[in-house]
Amino acid sequence: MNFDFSDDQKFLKSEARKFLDAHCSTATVRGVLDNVDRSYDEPLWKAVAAQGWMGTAIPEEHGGLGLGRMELCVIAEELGRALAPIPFASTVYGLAEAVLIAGSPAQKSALLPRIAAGELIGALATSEGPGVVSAGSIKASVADGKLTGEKLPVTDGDVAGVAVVLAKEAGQVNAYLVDLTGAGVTRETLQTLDPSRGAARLTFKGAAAERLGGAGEGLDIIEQVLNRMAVLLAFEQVGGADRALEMAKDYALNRYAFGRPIGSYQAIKHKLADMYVKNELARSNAYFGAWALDTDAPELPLAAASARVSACEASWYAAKENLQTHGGIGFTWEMDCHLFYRRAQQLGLVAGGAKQWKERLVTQLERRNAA
Amino acid sequence: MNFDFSDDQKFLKSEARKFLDAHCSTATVRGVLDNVDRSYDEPLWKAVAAQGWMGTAIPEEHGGLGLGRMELCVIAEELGRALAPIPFASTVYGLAEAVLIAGSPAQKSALLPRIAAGELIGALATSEGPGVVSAGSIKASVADGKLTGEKLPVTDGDVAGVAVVLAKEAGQVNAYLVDLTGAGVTRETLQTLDPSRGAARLTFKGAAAERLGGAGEGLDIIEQVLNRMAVLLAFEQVGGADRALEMAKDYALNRYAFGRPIGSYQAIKHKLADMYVKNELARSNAYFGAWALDTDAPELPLAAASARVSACEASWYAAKENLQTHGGIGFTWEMDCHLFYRRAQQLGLVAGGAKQWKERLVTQLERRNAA
Amino acid sequence: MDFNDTPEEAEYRAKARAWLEANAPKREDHVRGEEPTMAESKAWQAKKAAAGYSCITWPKEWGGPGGTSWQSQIFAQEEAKYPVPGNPFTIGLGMCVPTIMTAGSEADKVRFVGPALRGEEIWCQLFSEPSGGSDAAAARTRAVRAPDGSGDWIINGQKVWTSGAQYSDFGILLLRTDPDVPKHKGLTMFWVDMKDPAIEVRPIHQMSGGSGFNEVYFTDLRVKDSQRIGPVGDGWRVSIVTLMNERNAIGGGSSYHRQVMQLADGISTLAGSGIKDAALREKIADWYVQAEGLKYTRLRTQTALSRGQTPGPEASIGKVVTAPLMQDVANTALELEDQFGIISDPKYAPLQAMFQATLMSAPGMRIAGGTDEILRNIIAERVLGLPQDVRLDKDVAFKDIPTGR
Amino acid sequence: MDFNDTPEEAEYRAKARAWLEANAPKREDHVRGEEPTMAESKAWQAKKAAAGYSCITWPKEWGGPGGTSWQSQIFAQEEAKYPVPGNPFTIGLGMCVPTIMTAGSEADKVRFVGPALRGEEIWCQLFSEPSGGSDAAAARTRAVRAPDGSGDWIINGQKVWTSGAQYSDFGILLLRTDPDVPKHKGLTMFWVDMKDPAIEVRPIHQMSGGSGFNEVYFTDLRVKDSQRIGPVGDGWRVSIVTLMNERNAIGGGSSYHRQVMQLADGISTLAGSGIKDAALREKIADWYVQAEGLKYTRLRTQTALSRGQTPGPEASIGKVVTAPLMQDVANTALELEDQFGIISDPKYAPLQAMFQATLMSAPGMRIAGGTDEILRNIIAERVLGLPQDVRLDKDVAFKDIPTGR
Repeated sequence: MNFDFSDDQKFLKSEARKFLDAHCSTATVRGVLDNVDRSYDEPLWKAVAAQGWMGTAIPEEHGGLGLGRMELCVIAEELGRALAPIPFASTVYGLAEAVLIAGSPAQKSALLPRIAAGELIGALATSEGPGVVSAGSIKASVADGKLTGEKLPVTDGDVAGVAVVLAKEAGQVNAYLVDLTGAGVTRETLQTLDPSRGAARLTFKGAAAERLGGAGEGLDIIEQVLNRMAVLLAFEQVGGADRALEMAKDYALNRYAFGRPIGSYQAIKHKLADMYVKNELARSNAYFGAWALDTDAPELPLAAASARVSACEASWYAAKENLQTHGGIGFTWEMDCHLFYRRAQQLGLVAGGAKQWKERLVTQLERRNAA
Repeated sequence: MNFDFSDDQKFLKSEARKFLDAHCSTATVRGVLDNVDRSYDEPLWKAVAAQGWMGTAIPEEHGGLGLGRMELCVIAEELGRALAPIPFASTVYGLAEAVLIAGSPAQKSALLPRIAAGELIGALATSEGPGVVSAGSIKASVADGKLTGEKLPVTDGDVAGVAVVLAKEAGQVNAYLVDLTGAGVTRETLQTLDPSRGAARLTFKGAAAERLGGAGEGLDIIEQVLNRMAVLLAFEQVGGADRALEMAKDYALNRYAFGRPIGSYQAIKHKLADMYVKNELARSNAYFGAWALDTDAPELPLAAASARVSACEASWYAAKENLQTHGGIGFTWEMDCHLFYRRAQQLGLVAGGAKQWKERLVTQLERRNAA
Repeated sequence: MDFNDTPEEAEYRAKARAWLEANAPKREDHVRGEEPTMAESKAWQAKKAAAGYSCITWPKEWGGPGGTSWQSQIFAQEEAKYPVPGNPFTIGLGMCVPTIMTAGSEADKVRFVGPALRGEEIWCQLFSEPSGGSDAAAARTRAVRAPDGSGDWIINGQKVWTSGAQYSDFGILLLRTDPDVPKHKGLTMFWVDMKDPAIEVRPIHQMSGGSGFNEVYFTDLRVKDSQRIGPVGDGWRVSIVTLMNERNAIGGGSSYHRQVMQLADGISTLAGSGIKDAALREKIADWYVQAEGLKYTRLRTQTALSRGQTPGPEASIGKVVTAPLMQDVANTALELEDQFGIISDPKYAPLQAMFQATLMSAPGMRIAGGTDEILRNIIAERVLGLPQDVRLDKDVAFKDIPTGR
Repeated sequence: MDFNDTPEEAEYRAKARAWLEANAPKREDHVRGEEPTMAESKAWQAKKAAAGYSCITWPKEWGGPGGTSWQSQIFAQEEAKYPVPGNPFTIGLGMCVPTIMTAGSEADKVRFVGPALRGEEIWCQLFSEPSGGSDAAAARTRAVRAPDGSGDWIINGQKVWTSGAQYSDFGILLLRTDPDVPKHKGLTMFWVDMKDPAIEVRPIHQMSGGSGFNEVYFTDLRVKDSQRIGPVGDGWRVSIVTLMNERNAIGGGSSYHRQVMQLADGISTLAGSGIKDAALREKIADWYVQAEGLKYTRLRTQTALSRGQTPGPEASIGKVVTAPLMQDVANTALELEDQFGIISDPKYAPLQAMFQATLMSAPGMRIAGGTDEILRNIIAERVLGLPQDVRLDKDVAFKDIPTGR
């Protein structure tokens, strides 16, 4: 029994931390946030690719490093901590995992090496409107290999080369691989709560679509992808939440009111203690998720839901109460608090909100209790 | 426009306070709590009757004082504050209101004067098991004027002379008046969370039952009674919550830790501030309920639900955090904190829990939005 | 207890309605999307003042109609039904001018009250400073006597979070006149001409994108001693008047339940229709009773005022309830929108992205005019009579108080 | 990260299982409703000690088997599957005896460690006092030297909240030996014989009906100077050892989701089946992730221990999460039961009234072993390094500290 990362994994983590400290300051994040024409930081993306991170969990035969998903979790935590403004999640937890789960040998050979090399950005295009994605919410359709419809928001859809798109064909929901640079695809960049990450509205008019996985398996494939994403995003969320707590703590130690540090007042002390508790719980739940993900354990759906629910709670609380701890200055554009506040919402919604994951969690509990 | 009690009503309130200070200390409450053979304090009940309080809202023609229900709210707040261990709610907000709503002239003449005189204790017998009372939950049945079935918990059912009982006859849910001292009625005193108030399990085997109101009107009559009760109980809850806050404040001012009053620590200060805020909101919602009740306004169902939801929240928070403020001593039998903790649960459940009232509230909002 | 107007109130309401119908702008007057201008605001204020609908409770000697607080409330209810232009006068009429009326010189009262009432001059309030935070008494902006013996004062320093500084004519200013005595004792209040070139106003870029607040810099600003409000060293006492008005003025208590229900009606959750979701319904009920509770609490305050009583401290609970509630409402609404919640473009986001906008403004509400934490302290101390926090800065010369910088 | 046993762990588990199967009582041995006796507890402890299953991590020199923390964990997991008798030894073996092992005399170590390990002698801990509350260092129970020059001490005063005082053989006792120096400096630790007639134990009647705690009165209790644990005036430092063990020992993290789901399955709400109610389901998810989070946090601690590292402060979060959570679970379950929730008779209340019992015990959990508020302070100060609360009692002679009484 052993419930911690290995020494190698910890070394990877400390190297990732050093790398991102050097290449991804909050100035890097603001470079995307403040510039409507930029959806991600391209130099950072290339530098990350040079580290080989996109290929962490991609098998060596497809150009990856062939490490486990535990290693990907370690990297995810550091990316979340750095608020990295790059399409890593969409590409690596989204497109790559979808192809690994359901891709044909040809699809794997075509896409995975390009992802591992950092040459291909991916996206998941499932949502068409407010509310949960389900068979009923999908209007996009495919006929004769041509896709018609609209998807929004598609995170990183404005810069992705290939998207996994849910659409209907012959009454069934399928997943399709769509080349977004091809004919019949129109992209409109969307204004979102977190402009340091890109998102688009995609309109398809007869775009070429190649099925991923079997007929009628679309929702199931996406559910499997989301379970994996939930764990990896939980690490990003925990990374960000920990850094928000550090910010709040530093400010509380150095900011004085009424002649003493605001961190000496119980209102602030207990707020930060609560933040710490939520972060620790989220971290522990994420660790269990990492184990379930890495070993492809049958517990994965429950572990993923637990990791996500716990991480969403910690991430949102840390982001909003870090800002509150800063007082007026925290509400200014110049102070970094809002970067964490925005990202907490982005991460909390991109793989579906905590509300739907709570429902999934209890459904899993019911199944387990019935078994 | 005028949103406060009148001077007369305030005078009534201060008189009620004085009376209960003199006749209902927490020693009185403990006299019932500590004695399994006592379900209420009979001397207090008689003294309250001598004040005429049971007849406050009963018309003069039936032996009451014929005042408004606003006056009853004023008295309710003081009874709640004093944790009065008497069957006032069951009798006055329950039985009397049911008879006023649906009773025939004969039923009114038979029962209301006895209630006003304090000679008759009433009870509402609706529940048969865990969960919300509905047409589906009622198994008790009446045939040929004879009631068969079981009801529990029936608050004050161990001492009541007459109960309003929901039962089915010919597939319809009706309300019945049942003489609990008559043949075919067995009572078993129940062990409950608040032994300062009595409750019973009633078993009916061919007990005489007289219909109250029209056929099929049972649930509607009870709903009307519950709307009235909700407002009146909200005043009891606010009275208790205010006193719990006063207890907590007094203790926080006088108890020292680490060389200063615990009330000088923000953890306690902010807890008590939150208590105050919840109590004020509950009071304001109760006032609106009082107006709606007194004027029989069409807003009553919504106002009653608001008053109850707000009062349940305030009452529970004040009860539990008053105890917490007291620390270890608050957890002892000798300290009065648990009396409020117990009563908060009793009042919070006796007319149905906050959960069902939230559902009712939103249903009313939907109706209003649709109108 | 009576929710209906008394005959007198009904008469007042009818008159107010008739006047508004004759004088207020109508919906159709507005070109969609066009923001009302400052000139429109001033004109509307002047019209109201002339008709006795500005500062309704002010006595006649100050140019008010000497009305009751219910009349003020009734007019506000009726005015809210019209698309009247924005009101940049609130801070001046609610805080600055009352401060002058209470503590200013006779000459100042005569000079300033009338023009403010008629909307001719706009005021701002300059108390907060970057290093002060929740502690308004920690002002470090200095005023020293001019060396020429004129009695004039020279002002240097910086204020922050000043609403409306960019368009204000005058401001009231809390200054450190003596750093060698304890914090609360070395402050003095002044009024200043905001158009003086020694004053520089810089907008603050908020995280929500807006910039309603400013930083204000003073570089050798020279003011007359006659611009002093109250005695030298008495500034803290004077400022209490202003701040009490602020905390009562902010607050509110919006009820978003209707919009949330509208949103939920068209949205699916995993379990079915959003509006039928019990988790959401329970939250709606919780929000509703808080908003309603605040509404009726205000009416209780109003009643106390109308009876000539000092309102109870219940007036202070508005903001501490509303601000976190709005943040929770917004977050819940976005969770319901699920992935779509991230979209803040009003073209696509439900209800013109109102919940996304609320999410970004709510953090400011939890801070401006007293943080959640400070407001709880105020309730605990002023309402419940609990002890103040331990103060290490009480009997220390201001210059010797630790600042951590 | 690996949830499976290593081969060594698997071997240890198999042996423990075999031993337990051969030695532990079985379900069928128990007559329903019969409480295990103290004699049974002592016998079971002796059996475990003889087989090397008591105090598994203690080194051989103290009579332990010198095992690893995982072995300890594995044995506890396996033992929990059997209806073993209650364990009145936790406080002695977890707190009192480790205190003696750390700070006691060699003679005391030899005298006490073995019998405690074998369950022959039971210990209690006497720190809290009525006036002290959360402040264990505020002890006023006095120890003064006997006037006869023997070096003995005479003890007078009262302790409170002492678990197991009624059946304990010995106790460790924190006493005020010098009221003229600051609070933390005038304390000294002793062990005492709880059977001494100068000690009176009175059970505390709790609001939940139980009385697991006691008040303990000392009237001219005379003890030898050799019963002192550590130097005179060093009692606070010694007590830290004890208290750290207490805060790690309490905690837990029960997961009630299964029982709530069982309850909800059979209950109707206004909107339908309780188990399908989204409001309840979201709460179940919230509770579940907190309980699971604590479980895995403990495993992280265990891993750190097994690697010879000092466990992180995550060990301190158990109780601050669990106690309010249990109160909320109980209250929610009762609300779901609606009117019926008031019934606490196990004959009628669902699940033998477990939620009613939890409701009545939860307030005690939020207080015992450090209140919610004190635990947050501890996390803020010891884990996050935030400043201590302002202390007015620091450099003041104990007798001069304000007490408000």
